[in-house]
Amino acid sequence: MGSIDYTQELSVVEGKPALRELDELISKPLDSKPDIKFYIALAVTLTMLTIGAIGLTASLYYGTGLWGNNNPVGWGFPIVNFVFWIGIGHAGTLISAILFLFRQKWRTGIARFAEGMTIFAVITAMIFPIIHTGRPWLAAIYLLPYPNQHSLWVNFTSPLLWDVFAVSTYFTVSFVFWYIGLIPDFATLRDRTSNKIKKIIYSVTSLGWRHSNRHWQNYELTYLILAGFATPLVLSVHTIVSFDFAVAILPGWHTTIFPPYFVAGAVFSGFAMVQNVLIFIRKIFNYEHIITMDTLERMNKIILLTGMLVGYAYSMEFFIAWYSGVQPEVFAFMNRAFGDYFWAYWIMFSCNVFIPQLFWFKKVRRSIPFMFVIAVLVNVGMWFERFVITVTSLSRDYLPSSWAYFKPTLTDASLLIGSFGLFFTLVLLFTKSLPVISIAEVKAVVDGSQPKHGDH
Amino acid sequence: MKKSFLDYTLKVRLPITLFVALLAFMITFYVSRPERDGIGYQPDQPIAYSHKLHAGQMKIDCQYCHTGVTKGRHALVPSANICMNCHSMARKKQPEIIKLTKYYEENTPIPWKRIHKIPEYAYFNHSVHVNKGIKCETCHGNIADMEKVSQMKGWTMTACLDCHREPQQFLPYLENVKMVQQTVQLVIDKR
Amino acid sequence: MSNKIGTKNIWKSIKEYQEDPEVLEAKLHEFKQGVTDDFDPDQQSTFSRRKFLAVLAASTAYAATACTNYRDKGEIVPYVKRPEEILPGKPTYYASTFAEDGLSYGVLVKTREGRPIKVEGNPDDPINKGKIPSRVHASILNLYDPDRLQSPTISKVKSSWKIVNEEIASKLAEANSANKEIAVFTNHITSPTTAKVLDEFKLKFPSVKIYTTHLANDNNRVSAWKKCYNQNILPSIKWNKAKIIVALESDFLGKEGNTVENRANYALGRDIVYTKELSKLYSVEGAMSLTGMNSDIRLRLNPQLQFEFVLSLANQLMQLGAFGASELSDNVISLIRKNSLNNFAEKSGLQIEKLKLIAKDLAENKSNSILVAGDALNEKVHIFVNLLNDLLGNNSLYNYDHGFLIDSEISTPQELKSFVAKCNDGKIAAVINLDANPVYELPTSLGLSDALSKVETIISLSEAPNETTNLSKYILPLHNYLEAWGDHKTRNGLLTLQQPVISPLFDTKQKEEILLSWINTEPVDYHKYLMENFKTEVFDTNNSIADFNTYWLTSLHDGIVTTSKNSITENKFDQSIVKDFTTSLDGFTVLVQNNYSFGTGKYANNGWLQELPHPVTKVAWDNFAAVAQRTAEKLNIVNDDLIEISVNGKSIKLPTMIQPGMAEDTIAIELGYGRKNSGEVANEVGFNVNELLNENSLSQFIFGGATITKTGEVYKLASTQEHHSLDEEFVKDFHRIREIIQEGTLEEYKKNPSFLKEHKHEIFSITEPHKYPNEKWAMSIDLNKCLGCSECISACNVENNVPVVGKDQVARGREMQWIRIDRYYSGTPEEPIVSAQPMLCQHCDNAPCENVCPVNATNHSPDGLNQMAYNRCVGTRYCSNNCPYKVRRFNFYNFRDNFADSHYQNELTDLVNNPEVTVRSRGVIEKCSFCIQNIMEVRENAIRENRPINPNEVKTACQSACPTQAIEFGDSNNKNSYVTKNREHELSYHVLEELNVRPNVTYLAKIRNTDSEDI
Amino acid sequence: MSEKLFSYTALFNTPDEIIHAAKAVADKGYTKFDVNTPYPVHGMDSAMKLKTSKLGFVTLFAGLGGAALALLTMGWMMGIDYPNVIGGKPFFPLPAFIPITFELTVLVATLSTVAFLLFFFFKLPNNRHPLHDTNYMKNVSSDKYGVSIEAEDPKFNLEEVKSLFESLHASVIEPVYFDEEEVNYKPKIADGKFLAFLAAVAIFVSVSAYTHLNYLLYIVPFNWMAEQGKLVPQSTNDIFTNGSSMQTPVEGSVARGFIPYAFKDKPDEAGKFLVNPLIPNEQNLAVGKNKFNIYCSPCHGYLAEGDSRLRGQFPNPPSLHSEKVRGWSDGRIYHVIVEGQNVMPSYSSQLSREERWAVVNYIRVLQRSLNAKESDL
Repeated sequence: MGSIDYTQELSVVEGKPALRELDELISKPLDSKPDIKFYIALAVTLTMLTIGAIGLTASLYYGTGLWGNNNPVGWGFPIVNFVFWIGIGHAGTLISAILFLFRQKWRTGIARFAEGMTIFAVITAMIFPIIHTGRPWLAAIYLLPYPNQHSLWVNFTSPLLWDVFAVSTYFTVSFVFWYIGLIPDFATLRDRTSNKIKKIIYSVTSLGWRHSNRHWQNYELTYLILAGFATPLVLSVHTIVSFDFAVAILPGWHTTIFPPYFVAGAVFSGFAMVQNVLIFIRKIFNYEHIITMDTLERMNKIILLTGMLVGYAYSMEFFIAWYSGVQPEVFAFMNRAFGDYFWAYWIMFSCNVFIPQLFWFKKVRRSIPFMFVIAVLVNVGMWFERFVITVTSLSRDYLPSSWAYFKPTLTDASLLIGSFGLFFTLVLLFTKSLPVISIAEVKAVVDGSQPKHGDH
Repeated sequence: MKKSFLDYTLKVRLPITLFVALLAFMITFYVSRPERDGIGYQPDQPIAYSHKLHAGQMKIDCQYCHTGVTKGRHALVPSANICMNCHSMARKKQPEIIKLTKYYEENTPIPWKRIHKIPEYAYFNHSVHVNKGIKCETCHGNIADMEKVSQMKGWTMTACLDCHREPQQFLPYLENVKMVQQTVQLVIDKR
Repeated sequence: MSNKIGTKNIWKSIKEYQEDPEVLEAKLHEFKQGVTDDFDPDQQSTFSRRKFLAVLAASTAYAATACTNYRDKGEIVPYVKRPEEILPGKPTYYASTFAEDGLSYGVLVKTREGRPIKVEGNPDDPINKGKIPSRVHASILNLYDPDRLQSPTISKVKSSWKIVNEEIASKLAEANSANKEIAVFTNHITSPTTAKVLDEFKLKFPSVKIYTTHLANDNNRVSAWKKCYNQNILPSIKWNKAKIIVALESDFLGKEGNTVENRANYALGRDIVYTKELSKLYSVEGAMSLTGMNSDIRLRLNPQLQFEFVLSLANQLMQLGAFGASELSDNVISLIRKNSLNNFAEKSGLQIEKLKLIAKDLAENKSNSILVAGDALNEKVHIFVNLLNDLLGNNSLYNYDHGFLIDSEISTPQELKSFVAKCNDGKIAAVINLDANPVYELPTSLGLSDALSKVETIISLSEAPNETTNLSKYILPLHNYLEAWGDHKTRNGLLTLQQPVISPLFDTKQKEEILLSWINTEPVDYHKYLMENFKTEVFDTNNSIADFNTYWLTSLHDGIVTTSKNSITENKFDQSIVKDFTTSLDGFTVLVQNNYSFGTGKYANNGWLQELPHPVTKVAWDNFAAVAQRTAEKLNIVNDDLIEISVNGKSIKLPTMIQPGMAEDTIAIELGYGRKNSGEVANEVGFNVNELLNENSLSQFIFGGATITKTGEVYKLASTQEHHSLDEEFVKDFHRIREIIQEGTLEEYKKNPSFLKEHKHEIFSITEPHKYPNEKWAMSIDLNKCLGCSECISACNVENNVPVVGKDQVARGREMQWIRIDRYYSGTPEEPIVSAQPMLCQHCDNAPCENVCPVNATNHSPDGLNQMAYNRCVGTRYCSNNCPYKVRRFNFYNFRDNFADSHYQNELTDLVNNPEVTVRSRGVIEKCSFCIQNIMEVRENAIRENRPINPNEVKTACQSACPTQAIEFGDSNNKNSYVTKNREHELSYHVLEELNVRPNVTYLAKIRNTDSEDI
Repeated sequence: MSEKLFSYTALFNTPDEIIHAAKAVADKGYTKFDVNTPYPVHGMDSAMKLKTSKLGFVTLFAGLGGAALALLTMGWMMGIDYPNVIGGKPFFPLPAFIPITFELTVLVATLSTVAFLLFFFFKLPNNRHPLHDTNYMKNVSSDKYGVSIEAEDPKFNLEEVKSLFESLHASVIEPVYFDEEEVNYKPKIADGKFLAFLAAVAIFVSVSAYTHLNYLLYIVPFNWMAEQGKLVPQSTNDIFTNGSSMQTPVEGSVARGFIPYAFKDKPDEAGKFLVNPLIPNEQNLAVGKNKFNIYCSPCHGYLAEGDSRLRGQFPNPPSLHSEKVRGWSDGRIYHVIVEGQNVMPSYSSQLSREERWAVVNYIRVLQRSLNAKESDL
């Protein structure tokens, strides 16, 4: 312990690479042909995606009956997956917006990547609310308040409709945020490339950016404004997703603690996922000095913190249920821990609360294999958290007569696998088509990249 | 490629193209709407029956043939025996009447082409409307002037709602028409 | 053909229509050529032909839509000559009769445009008063069953009536001249005209011998009655007058006798809204029955001990001075003296207090109580019970008004055995199955199917394929009862008439017409034959002032005629017939009964009935061996374990169902399952228990000395309700803790009528509630009257086009019934207290489902209904999640397409759908609509007649079907409605009141007539 | 390279140099100059003497607009345009509107800010800028820091600028020229190819919109439940031989409330035994009049005088005011309605039983009106 001196800001990028070297390094994956490992990885993710596509096609053709959902358990895997992926999406905006507002410079190495993962996770997530409906072909249009020949509007009191707005806003804003950040990098790429077609593409995407400091001024302000908006937005999105449950009257759902609890959980799982992927990226593309061990350690600390927040929420739920004295409420929580789905609950609890405690040890925090396994388990645990909330509460609600046990089917599993396939396919394609690290931002934090006298 | 051309494409041509696409969609949408709503559908009928002659000139009441209109949900196309009330004698030699007689004598129902239809998930009851004094023409147009019947008005849910929301405007001949916006829910998209 | 009615109007047209040779020919094949071929079950290969056709039809429709003008809305085909009684779009009703197993129910068939769409009870029926059991509700599906036999076949090859009749006539003539026996198998013949036809048949062919089979019969009761009183009339019982009812292994509310009548009369004695005097029902039984479920005090007793029990009871009653020894003959006294209640209590392990209470109540309520023995019990028990009733003066509760006619008898085992022997000896020339299914209905051990294989000429007259048609050379398809003429006489002094409501759908014939065509060479019109018989039998004896034609038409119109009654001879009870008998209690006792939904299996090929949950266990699509918890522990078996039950060398395998309240070492099994060759729905559903029955005694339903072995296999039962073990503290008594079920004892209620409301406090809303200025529809359900019989479910299924989903989907918890009967247990697994509660959409004012629907597909109507716009629904299922009552149903598949490879997805079964109700597609939520179509019809009529709506005018399907009038529906804004009255009753409550969703279904708390407080 | 000079540029190697240079250039009073750096260099705003950005106002107003738009739209849709009772909630459930209001505020504010930034503040896309594709741009895009003073600057003087840059120790100093081709590029609005492209787009959009809206949306699965597996009246059906969903009752069957007419071919008995169940009153006379005018008047005339409106196509019936008809009992007239008479057909399928009696009553009134008894006068 004690090797980090907190009184002084550490260099974010290890060593002092020349700026041109950074260009080379970051754009290397874009300029070189993918190697065999990439194709193998892509083959794996595409296979997963195909499995999901087959499951989806079957579900569309035969009906939602192919899933395990039944009468009390109206929502099963698709909604669990939706909440899970939306949660994954939270780390990106958190890193890029909230850490930006807190002036955490260590975010620069991972911000672009995390934002990309946000967008892919949200894309993956957005599929589920649509396909989980009985008539997806209509859901896609009926959920929008457009003037129609029935003169009907949507129901703005439904949390599902709030989701439509929240998730689409979140996607749009994240995307814009991401794109704004990419513009200077596109310009750099444009000026580096000798390929004519790439040149045209980068010209279009960079919109003719010329690194003008008259632009940088407004650009930075916009970035700040966007970060300012993205911060409450990211909190609102999972809050609203939690409203899907909290606004319902079901015992175990109807809980005021859900919004903060969901947000903490989302950050938790998002960080774990980003950390997982970064471990590979920094190795494969030799970014160890940009995505440093310090950065990873900091992420692990956040995982530890949010894990404890989540653990607090779990305990508080129990306390409040007991304190309320409402029998169905007390039962709902007892049932989670000791009912038919106790296994899911204890997987969730141990993966989310107990296992991250290992991060108290610095050695664990700085050990790649350890942190990888822990982060994977965190995501397993967080998936089960959504499962516990959704399925356990539904399977045993008010009337004992309508209770039933939910058993997932192969189709359910295929859609879950497919969602991972889609996400990782997008991630893989992203690493080969766009700079996974913000060139301009990294340059700005390399030692000696800012004036020394520093009049601010 | 010239960079100016690139800029020009991005700044001018792209927006124009998008605008043109939007405009094309809007125009298509509005122009094709009546067709979508069934307005103007005028199929050939197996027997060239003229409402203009019967209802217009001879002033035979609609209910003479459409007997169900005050009694139930369906207005009913007349059974051939109602035609034969008169055409057992009247104009027996006319080719169309010969066709009619043939159907009647062979005991084959006349396969009229359906013009007006609301989807089966919607509920509309003729008798409720007619017994409240609403005239046939309000929805069907002036049938008594039609040689060959065609649909005159769109029968979308919006059309129902329009009248239920502002009955005074659509049913000026009725006194004491109340705002019936709420009752429209009873009618549309239910069951 | 009859031409008396007229020459100038529609009747004449129909006559012309029917006489036109071309039309006649066409009528012979009511289906157009080619259409029927699709449904020929024999031609189905293993690859489902039906599914293929459904897909084909769908793709053709798709292609057709895609290729034609989308504005083409098809054709309108009006009538050529519209009959006066049919106004398209409006229902027309016909009075008719449904008869089965010696019972008949007057029905009103609701037809639309000449097609029957629903069967309702005939309110003019003096016995059933407009109520019918679920199998009659569901019988409409049998008419449109694609598995029906559709044309005559010879050796399974399609033939024509002409050829078939000629061949059979020659065979019969041959047999007749050779004087070889022609065996005719039939079920109970309740029709006097059919009986007359059979008599004629016997006259023509003297070698005819008639065998009557009846699987689950009441022969013990009937023969006991005959022995006791020597009467041919069995009285019904005035349940409503009884203060004390003691049911001995008798399920008179569930499946014995005319349950509809029993339930209605029983409920009259439990009408808490109007009286605080309730009857008290004791049930002493081994199996958990519907009656036991509803009893105030229930005792578990091995059915083999019933005789000892009644003897001990008699002993106690005598001690209490309910009757004197002088009233008894010596043999009876000695029998009674041998037993005492104390000894019996010791032997059976029953609580002596409870036993004494029975005796005390019986003694105190002489001539106001009734003991009733179950069909399964031995004749000797019945005799003794009759004696006890006689001694207690309870015979005043016997209702001889329209008593049951019990003159027909089923064939004896000896007759049947000799038939089998004759078959084996080749002495039988021909076997005619007259709408009977002996191969299935008779004990398998009789060896009938082997015997029949030795008979060359087997002629089966049947509506649907079954085990016997499978062995038959000639298969002659019969009309469904909705296509046929008939008359039925099951009750003294009543004749019910049956008239066809649709022309035959297939190339079928009336069974009497077939017999007559063998008797006479000329075809006979049975309609005319029936009329003639009616004229001589009824009209001529009734001294009516009207002419025959009017009288006949009026009788047909009413569906029911009172006729002269058989006189009843008052006979003294002959006590010498009371005999002792002993039973051994070795091993396990097996109790076999018919099942609740389709009795003995004749109507097993009916998805609605198969899917109707068992009222006690809630299991659908199977029968099972019900055992007590302790017995299961002893045998080391759990639910769904396949066990082998062996009795007298016969054995069957059945899945286990641990049933609270079963007597120890007793196994209850239901008949009617395990059908083979009887259609896609019924085939191989459940297990055939007939293999266990005794070929030496057709009325033995209790078997002692059975052995049980665990096979180690598992067979999954599908149930609509999860089984929560009673002793699992975790979830015990939730229905009471959460006040889903509210109950009290009579004593408590009398002491403090508002005992329910005392701990309640007012619930308020933070916003102003919406106003409903006109009608506001609401329902009330009286749990005192609700017996849990599930007939409402059946009626609702038919009325609201509820699809059949099949066993696998039920097992997944996806059944679609809009109303369900929730059954809750409290107490111990040994002595459970059972509560039943119909649960349907509560139409809450503050409906939680509405808030969460993103597309506004469900919202409130101005008359207070929670309405569902199916076509707006995208199927998020959020509403279902947020419904605290879980009454919303989701179409996970197109269930008509999904079940048994689109068994219900064909043009024929479409005919069963109510045209006024949307046939829901895949992916939408549906739920109870409070029969909005009926509300709209009443509203339409009120507008036409320019009058306000009567608050009690609208009837929902469940309400009209409820035999006990437990359900009331009406306008809660109106003080004059029954609903308002019940809502304001002190026992009224809402389920989950504290959620403040303000349901519009009010329940009346159940009051139990018990002295103990431990309910 | 005889082109027009755009600007003079200088490249520097370190951030400190560029800050210094920017300050120097700004201090010299140049206004049309720019500093290009690969990333935002701290302190450059003040070094360049740039004014504070106004972008924040755009965000503020767009955000407020978004919030107002959301609230007003939702309020109008749920409270005014189509109020529905949903879960017993009021027609303007404000708490339920808050999430969407927030989302739309953020969405509108962000999009407007970015759009304003890129298209109004920066006037992007701008690829034709002369700085592009110069050595200068290649360097500032990667690792160098550059200053460029435009020739258009009022203070611009080639030599002064050069010496300024030299005095600042710029590593590279070079001029940037306008590209003649780019400057002279004149966009053709009415370019034939583009117009053709536009036409193609319009046609494509139009055709696909039409096929979707008017065609594809009418086939499965979109049309589910518009046609259902049930038989509606007057529809065709393949099951039955008559091809219709409607069947006639079986001969001899009696429907509830429809006991067949007992006096078929017995007019006199009908006259004798049939009793009019309706006592004439205002209500049933109104029904009678209505039905008479609908069903009888085409031949009999509105006053039953036999004045047909059928233009002689059908034999005119005799007046109903004749002695004979007046002498008939109600039952006898009823019989004619049921059975017809001579060429008059039966009206039993058009008039219900009660309506027939109402018509009889009305005929009585008509007869009375022309042949009033003295007591009526």
